[in-house]
Amino acid sequence: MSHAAAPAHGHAHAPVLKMGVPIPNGKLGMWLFLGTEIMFFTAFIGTYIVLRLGSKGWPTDPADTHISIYAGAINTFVLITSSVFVVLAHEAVHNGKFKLATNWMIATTALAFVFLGIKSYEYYGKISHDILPGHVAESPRQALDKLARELDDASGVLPLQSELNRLENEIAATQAEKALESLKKDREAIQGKLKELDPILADYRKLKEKAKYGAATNVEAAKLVHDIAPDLKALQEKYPQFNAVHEPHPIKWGNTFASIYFLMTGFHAAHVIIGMIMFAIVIVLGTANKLGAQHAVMVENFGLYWHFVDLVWIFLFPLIYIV
Amino acid sequence: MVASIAAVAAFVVAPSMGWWFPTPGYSLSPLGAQIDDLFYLILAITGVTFIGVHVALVYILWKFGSGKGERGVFTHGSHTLEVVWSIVPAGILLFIALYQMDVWARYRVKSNFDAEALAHPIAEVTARQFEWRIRYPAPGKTLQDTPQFDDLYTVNDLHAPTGRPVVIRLKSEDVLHSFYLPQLRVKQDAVPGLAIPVWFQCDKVGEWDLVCAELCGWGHYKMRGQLTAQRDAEFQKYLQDLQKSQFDDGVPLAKAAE
Amino acid sequence: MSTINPAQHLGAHEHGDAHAHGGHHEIGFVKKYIFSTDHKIIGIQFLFTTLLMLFLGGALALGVRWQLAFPWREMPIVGKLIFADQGGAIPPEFYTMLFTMHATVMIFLVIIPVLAGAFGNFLIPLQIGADDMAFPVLNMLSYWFMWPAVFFFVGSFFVEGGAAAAGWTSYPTLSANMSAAPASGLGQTMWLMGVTFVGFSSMLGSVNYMTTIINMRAPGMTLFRMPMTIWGMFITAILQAFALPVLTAAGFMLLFERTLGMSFFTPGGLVINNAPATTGGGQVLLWQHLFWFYSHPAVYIMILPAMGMVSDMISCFSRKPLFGYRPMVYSISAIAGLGFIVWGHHMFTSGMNPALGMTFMVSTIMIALPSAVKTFNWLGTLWGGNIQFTVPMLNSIGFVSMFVVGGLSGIFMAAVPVDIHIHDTYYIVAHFHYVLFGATLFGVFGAIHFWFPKMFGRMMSEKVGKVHFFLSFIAFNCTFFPMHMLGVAGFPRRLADPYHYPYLSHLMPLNQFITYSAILMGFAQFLLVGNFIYSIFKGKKVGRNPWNANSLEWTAPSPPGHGNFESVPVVYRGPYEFASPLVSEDFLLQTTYLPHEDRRAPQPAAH
Amino acid sequence: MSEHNAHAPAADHAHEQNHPHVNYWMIFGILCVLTVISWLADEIGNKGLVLAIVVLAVATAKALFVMMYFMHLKFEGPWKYVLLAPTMVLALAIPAALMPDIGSHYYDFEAPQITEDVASHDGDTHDGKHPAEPAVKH
Ligand code: HEA
Ligand code: HEA
Ligand code: CUA
Ligand SMILES: [Cu+2]
Repeated sequence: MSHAAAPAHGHAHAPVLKMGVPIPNGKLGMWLFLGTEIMFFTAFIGTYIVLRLGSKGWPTDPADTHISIYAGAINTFVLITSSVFVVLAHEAVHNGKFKLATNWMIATTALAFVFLGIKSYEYYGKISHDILPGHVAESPRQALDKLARELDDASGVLPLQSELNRLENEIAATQAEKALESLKKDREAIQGKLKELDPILADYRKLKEKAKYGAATNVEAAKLVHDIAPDLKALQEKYPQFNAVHEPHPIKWGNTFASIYFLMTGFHAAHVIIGMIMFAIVIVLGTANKLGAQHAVMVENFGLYWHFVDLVWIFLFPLIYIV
Repeated sequence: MVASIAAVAAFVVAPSMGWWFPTPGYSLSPLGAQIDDLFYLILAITGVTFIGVHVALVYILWKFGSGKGERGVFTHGSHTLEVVWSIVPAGILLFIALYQMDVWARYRVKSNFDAEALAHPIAEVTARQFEWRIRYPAPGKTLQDTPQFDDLYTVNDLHAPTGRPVVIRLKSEDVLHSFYLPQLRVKQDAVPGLAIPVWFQCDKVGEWDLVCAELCGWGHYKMRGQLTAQRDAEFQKYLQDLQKSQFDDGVPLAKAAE
Repeated sequence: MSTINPAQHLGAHEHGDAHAHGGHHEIGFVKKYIFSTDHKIIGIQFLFTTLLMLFLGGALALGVRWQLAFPWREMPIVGKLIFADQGGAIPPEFYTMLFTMHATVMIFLVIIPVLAGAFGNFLIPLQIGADDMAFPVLNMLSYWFMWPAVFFFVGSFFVEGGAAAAGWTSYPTLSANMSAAPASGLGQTMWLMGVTFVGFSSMLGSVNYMTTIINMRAPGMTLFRMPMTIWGMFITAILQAFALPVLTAAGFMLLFERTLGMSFFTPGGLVINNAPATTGGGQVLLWQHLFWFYSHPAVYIMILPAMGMVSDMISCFSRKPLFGYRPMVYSISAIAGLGFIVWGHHMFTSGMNPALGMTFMVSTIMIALPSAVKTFNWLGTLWGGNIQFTVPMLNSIGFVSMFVVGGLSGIFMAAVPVDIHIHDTYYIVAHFHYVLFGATLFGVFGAIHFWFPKMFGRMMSEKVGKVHFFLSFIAFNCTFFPMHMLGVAGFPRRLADPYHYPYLSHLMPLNQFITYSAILMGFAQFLLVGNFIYSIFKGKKVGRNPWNANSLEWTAPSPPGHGNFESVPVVYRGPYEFASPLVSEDFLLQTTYLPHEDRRAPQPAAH
Repeated sequence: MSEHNAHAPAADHAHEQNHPHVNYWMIFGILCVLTVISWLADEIGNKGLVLAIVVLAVATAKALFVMMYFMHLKFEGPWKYVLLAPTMVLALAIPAALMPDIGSHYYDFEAPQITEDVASHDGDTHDGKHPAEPAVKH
């Protein structure tokens, strides 16, 4: 880099004595920024690798993790395709075909939407199985406890019960006639609601009791986790309000798995969204016929950024979905 | 300048003022003594460096800052000098680095521990906000990883036999703490999720400090324990007394803390 | 602006800042001084902000000192106001907030932004001969990203539970668990947000600096003609760019661990504050590794620019070329490179694998080598010079002296076995105040006096400056030198009441002495601020080059106008050609063209 | 960097910019094939280390193609090495340095996931998890 001071030759205007590397500032800045981004994702990926290796028995069974290699592979394909589109957009800008460039950009953005769509489908799968950080039961015992808790929540009894208790207390404390009257009315309403729930209560309590006290040892708990599934199914068939209850399913290291999964894919998705905002700028310029040769560096930078997003995914795909 | 003289003076007077290694001023353990020796060695090396650099600095300032306004010497450096003052410190530094490896290995590398002591830790020390919970095995038994019904418990009161290496299993129940025996020059963080064997040897009978040296919350300052170093026979007797006091009515108190 | 543009000549004004030139419009006050994109204004904004924060951080430190000297005694002046229910004494949980936020403010809002933000911004374009930064708007953003951080840090004192209290290192699980300490609720979360914001600010800054330094140098400004300041800034920017993202990532992880129930750092089964067992499968040491992967390079971020500036000042006031310019550059780079592989020395007692401990010990000790080269080259520069004891020079000498003390105490700690005893004692506190305050901050004091004329076109008072230096220097040493003794005596840091331990109780008088010195030192800083503010309005006016220095900024007007230089400077030599036999004065500007000089220099531009 | 020479004449243009002609669709094809390979490697039933090495090697190859052609690194000056080499070294160094402490354990690691395992792992195999209904939706 220290060569640069050669006298300029043959130009009529001021000598070009450009120091540094022969690329525009914007592009250099983008590359440096991508360097920082590499370190950013390195921290996440490194964390994932070492936590996983240090954790004796990471969940890999798709039945546990609800990770589908197909979704990942399709998304890889989608991103690779979008990378091609971006580079074609840049090429088009370079050749002065701004309309074409805009179209490629639109196509890229569309693929970004597809990517996010598939991603949300995957997220939805995780959420519906409650594979969320801090929610996963890691041992049979925890799974049963969680089941009991969720049964309580779904039954709708607990809030009514506590509301009832509150009213009872208030009634006991209140002196004023008028207020007492209305409080009592409230109490009746709640008692009515509880009565309505009565038929399900017996079934639900039985199941809950079983989950809570049915197993004394870890081994029994592990057995009970299987055995209780049909009961739950039966309850859910009878009373649809229990559909929100998740089948007990202990996953060892499941919380850390879920954390790292959402962390890495989440930050990647955030980068995708930022990329889409960049593309939106180009598309707006393009549709307003304002895209010009002066935007070549900008489009190139956006493209570089997008390729980086693609690169991250290229590593996330095998690391999360396959290994 | 003046400050440098004061600094040296401060080091000279410090021991007599008690501003020096914690009472009694020398380490109670053989390993700690080696740490002290290393400290003095490094103090000598850095002391010479410090005095050398400052003498040179003061001399230069006095000689060339005289305000005579002579034009400075036009030189961009000296290759020989650069080499000299790279190689010499490099040698010294490398010496320091290699010389102390051994002490470190003896302190931390498990295979260098006294095998007997490692196989029979005297106690499990579990740190929690803001106290040290100590679990001894029943007299004559070996400490198990999981609590046993006949284990003995104390809080903040660690006893250990003198004159031989002993090992404790260090754990934490909530946040980071640090097991610090200043008079023995022992320090080891208690890490949630890890069970760390720590060895030390106390050669002097007495009651010594057990300090928590890692910020563990608002009560960090009061997480004070005590190490009672006693002769082996007394230590055994202490355990027996402890057992008696914990199990005297014949009904085991499975998990009582004192 | 990398071509020579004759039109630039139109912009020639002595005090061109206020005037429009070329086709520029008059810009309003807000645009010019507040949301300015001019690197000089941004630099000065950073300087004002960090000076302000220095007082905030200092006030917090004085709170710490009060408690250590007079534990549980009523705080003078403010005690009754803040801790009415404690009888005016500092409660222990507040003590933990005090030192946490003291360090946070000092590191993230004072030292890093004053070096990179204030001087980096002000000096980089001026010293490399550019008209501004590569990305002026990003530059402005990097300043304004500091304010949310200020808001979070300061605001956290007023939220339920108070500010973060897990130390500036924020080790989990104390910092990860919401119920581990009274203050680890919202306050800790805000701390993390604040750190994320300063992280963004530094990251934007560093990309900007690197691009500017690589690509916007004036013609002839080869890499090895750059002043050491620029080298310091450049290497610092690289450190920031590669180390900071890791901290940001770790910060996000901790944030999500606290707010979204994720688990990276907390193992399962803990019982924290009698709360039910935690779930998860994280590992505590992971945070420490990630944190120090940033924060060790960060300590060099906090000193390399100061080293650069000090090299400039020492050479200038010795009236003599810098001794060993290239070795200086190489040793800065070596410090930076080694700085990436020594982070484990903060974890010697943490339960780290002992084999790693050995590795980290060797690399840590070897980092003293490039530091030695630097130290001796400074001495070499002074040797045979025509030394002028100006205020910048005094502070620079103070820097060298204090850096040696702080660096040598680092050797004790780098020696693992010794660190076993002194880790987490006041020995560490002494060490880092020597390098952070003793070295860096004195370097900054010098730099303020040195470049003040360029910033404001006026001089700061030399007399007051000297008094400030000597007072600070003496009070500083009285404050922090005894801490070495405390450390050897096994006096743990971060302890609200050390005298709870009988073996420390005889150290109270020494602590009181330290506190008195600290108060003196604190008040000495009013001299600096007074001098600074007074001189902005009333200082002696000066021309372009009051110190007869060589580098490019001294060829621009004081203060430089918009676009800095009247014409693009062309550089013919390095910045340290003092006492050159080629000319009769004892300085030789980088831009002076000497036809007979045998150098591969570009011819002066034909215009 | 022989390819560098090929573009030297173009450098005279005012608006030079490296403007290589790459057959992007061919690269695209290669990337797709590589993706399929890593998918197949899994499908065939490889496990553990072999699988990890294969898919990571494939990923690295893909990354190289994207960087060389899509990001035009193949056509850039030597600055690319200066910029990327340190990043790569650090990116590999972090996991490597974390490995001895986090990826393996010198001291006993006492997570409940491990301790409970010991207590409950008598005869309870993993494949018997869903006897009643096979995992349906994932
Ligand atoms: C500007 C900031 C700065 C700088 C430059 C340094 C420089 C160094 N630091 Fe320091 N350090 C900190 C800021 C800094 N540090 C902070 C903030 C902490 C505490 C964080 C916390 O826990 O809160 C810390 C903590 C810290 C520790 C951890 C201690 C512990 O917690 O137990 C260690 C251990 O090795 C260490 C070592 C060193 C070394 C070896 C150097 C070397 O770079 C020093 C090299 C310089 C010299 C050696 C002097 C000049 C050389 C000569 C004159 C040549 C001859 C010398 C010999 C032959 C020996 N530092
Ligand atoms: C650049 C960094 C920097 C600087 C400049 C300082 C400056 C000072 N620091 Fe400290 N300090 C740290 C970085 C720094 N510090 C760090 C990183 C820690 C570790 C924290 C941790 O453990 O997590 C620490 C911890 C620390 C401790 C240990 C606390 C403990 O472990 O319990 C102590 C104790 O004495 C201390 C004291 C001081 C003092 C007296 C000053 C003095 O130099 C300050 C002098 C005062 C001023 C410069 C300002 C003057 C202000 C006034 C006169 C008040 C007027 C007020 C207004 C007008 C608002 N600091
Ligand atoms: Cu426990 Cu500090
Ligand atoms: Cu460090």
